[in-house]
Formats: sequence, structure tokens, C-alpha cells
Amino acid sequence: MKVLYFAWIRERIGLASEEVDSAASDVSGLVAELAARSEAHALAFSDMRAVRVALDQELSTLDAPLAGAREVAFFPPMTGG
Amino acid sequence: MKVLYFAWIRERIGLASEEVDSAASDVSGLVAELAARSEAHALAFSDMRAVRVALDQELSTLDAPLAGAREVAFFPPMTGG
Amino acid sequence: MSVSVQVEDFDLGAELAAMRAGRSDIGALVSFSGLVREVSDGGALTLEHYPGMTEKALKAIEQEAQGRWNLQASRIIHRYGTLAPGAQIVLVAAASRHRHAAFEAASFMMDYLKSRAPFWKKEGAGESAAWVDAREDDAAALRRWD
Amino acid sequence: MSVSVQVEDFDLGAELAAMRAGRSDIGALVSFSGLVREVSDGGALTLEHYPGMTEKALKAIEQEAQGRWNLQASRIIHRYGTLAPGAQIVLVAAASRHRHAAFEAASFMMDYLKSRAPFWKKEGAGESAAWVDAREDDAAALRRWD
Repeated sequence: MKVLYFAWIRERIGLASEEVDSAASDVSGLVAELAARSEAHALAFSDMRAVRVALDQELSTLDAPLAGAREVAFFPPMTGG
Repeated sequence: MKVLYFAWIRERIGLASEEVDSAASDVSGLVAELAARSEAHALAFSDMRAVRVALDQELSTLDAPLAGAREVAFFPPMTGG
Repeated sequence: MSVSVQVEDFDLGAELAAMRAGRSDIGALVSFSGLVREVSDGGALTLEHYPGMTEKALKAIEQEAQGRWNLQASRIIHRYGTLAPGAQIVLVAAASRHRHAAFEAASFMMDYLKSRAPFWKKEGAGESAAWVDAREDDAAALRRWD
Repeated sequence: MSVSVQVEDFDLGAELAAMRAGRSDIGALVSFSGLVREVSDGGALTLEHYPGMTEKALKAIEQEAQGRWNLQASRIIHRYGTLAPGAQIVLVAAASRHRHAAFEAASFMMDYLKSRAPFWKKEGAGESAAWVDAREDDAAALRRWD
């Protein structure tokens, strides 16, 4: 799957996106895998209260099943408008 | 004093304004005097629930004292905007 | 912070641009435009007003809004005379640092204007022309600001 | 009934004029413009967004408003990239027969957009640049539409 990062999560990880082969069944499982990739990843995912997720461009939640999502995005709470 | 009429009250009375020497102490007294002027006046003032009043260009009420007002206006509820 | 009562049409974009020209302290600008809706017989709308009192009433409404919300700018324009379907009747606009103040102030000024500014609408022309009745829900709209 | 996500500025007057062009069934047109406020260090604002999801989210917000109110027209424009103090960030507009529907729909779309459209603001430039925190009162504003 394709994993995207935005705003300070992107800056902290140092990547806008990466291709990931995940064995996780839900978003939390994917986060655990990603956090193990590097110290930067671990730091970005150290406080999940500040992280939001979208599955295939739809807002979702951290306990949601991945259910074949092809694009998973992590970002802070939105501040548009 | 100068008495002004607007909208259907103006049309019913057939005048936009008239000079009036009134002995009335309040708006209701003035209305009674005006209603006695002609049948058209009487008709215009036959249902006072549909009439609003302004004293010197400030919204007022039918029981208000005239208190030296120089300009009294009668009109239906407003429908601007 | 200004009020106009006029026969002429106005340029909505220019009015809103003027409110924010040369400044960067406004975060939110809300505008309301009231337009003439086509009535069944396709006729025009005629607005009568009370010169002198109208300007006073609109200034009082704008001042009341300024007192209730922290506004950087506000504007009221109300036309009178005969207006064709689709024409602009009224503009009310409020600028503030935050969006809720701007929305509320604009909404407040419209509700007050409907029941407190001396305008009267007549629909149609000639024999079939009729004065528009005041709406009970306009009175109710006013009460929500008490 | 359209949504744009763009770097370029937009002409507010032209956008609002286009919504009512050639029609006479609109009684009320409400617009909200969001502008860049000067921050203490005088720097610019940079908006990042999620291409693809942004357009979907804005269309969903517009559609939700169309479902809740009887709207004759609506429009959302949101810019991204680097914006100077005073610049336009966002336009939300709603046209309806009656003013309360237009006010509510515009206010609703803004509240939803704040918490549901994937934009992130960064204030300032270089070392001192900082991501803007989400506001708790934006979440509260969203809940009032539940």
C-alpha cells in the first residue's frame, strides 16, 4: 500500500510518502510497523492523540480495519478555512 | 406638527403628508383626531393592529405621549431587506 | 462602518474589496445579498421608504452590531424604487477577526433591518400591485437576539 | 454547486455574480471569505493539502449542505501554497430563497471545512515557521450541527 504523510508528520519522518508491505489488519497495527522503521517514524507516532488517519482518502479511525485500503494517510488535525 | 403616511396607509388616505394642529396628548388621541378628518382617514385607521408609528423618526407605540413631537409618521409593519 | 440608501445598483465585489483594502487584520468577511425573487405574475418589486428615518435606523442597527461583536468593518446598502426580478435589493456585510462574529453580526443586522428599517415592498404593477405583508417569522427572528 | 482547490487568487465579486447570473429565483446569497491575518512576526501563511482527498472532502461538504437546506447554488474555493497577509484563503457561498437557509448553509460549510477538509496551515517562514494548532472551538462548532 501507499502511505502518505502531511504537515509536521511529513516533516518529522522526512518523507511525503512511501510504499509499504504491511501484515497489519488494522490501522493501529500498521502504525506499530511504521514506528519500528526508524527513530523519526517512532517520534512522529509517539503521541497518537495528535494523529488522524484517512483510508483511501476517507477520514477513518485508528482502530479501523485496513480492509484492503490502497492508500493510507497520516496527518495532524486539520487547520484549513 | 407634520404627519406622514407610508405604503397602503398613504394610498388609502390619498396623502403622503399633512400639517396638523393637534390637541391630543398621546398618539392614540392624535389617531382619533385624524380618523375624524375623512372617511378615507377613518378607513386607514380602522384596524390599529396593522399600524405602526414613529415620533420624530424613532419607532414608538400607540400609547406613547406626543411630548412635543414635530413629525409623526404612520405606516404598516416594515417589509424591507 | 457606513450606510447607504440609494436607487442605484451597487457593485458587490467592489464593496467587499473596499472593506478589506490595505489591511491584514480581518480574518473573516461575511456578506448577505438580498435579491428580487420572481413572483408569479412576473412583475417588478417597488420599495418605498421613509427618507431620514431610514438612514437613522440603518446606522442604529450597524452601531448595535458594532457594540455586540468586535467588527473591523461593516457595510449596509439598501435600495429603493422599482427593481426588476434578479436585482440586488440589499447588502449587509461584516468583517471580524473570527468567523462566528462575522456570521452572527451579518445575520443580526439582516434580522433587525427586516423589522426595524422603514421600507415597504409592493409586488407587481398597476391594478394587481399589492403591498407585501410582514412575516411573523421575521418578528420571531428578531426575538432570538434579545 | 462547484468546488475548486487552487493556488491562484479568485475574484469574489465575479464568483458571486456567476451564482446568480441569469436567474431570478434566488432571494438570498451569503458569502464567507477567509483572509490571512497578520501574525506577530509579519510572515506569510503556507497551506499544505492532500490532493485528491481535498476535492472529495469539499464536494462531500457541499453535498451535505445541499441535502440539509434548499439551495439554488453553492460554491467553495480553497487556496493552498504561500499566501501573504490580507490574501484570500477560502470562499464559501450559498444561495437560497430565504435568508436563514443561506446563512446556515454557509456557516455549516465553514464549520465542516475547518475540521474535515485536509488542509494544514504553517505560519511564518524558515526556522521560526510553525504549524498552526487545531482549535478546540472548531471541534465544538462542528458538534452544533449534529
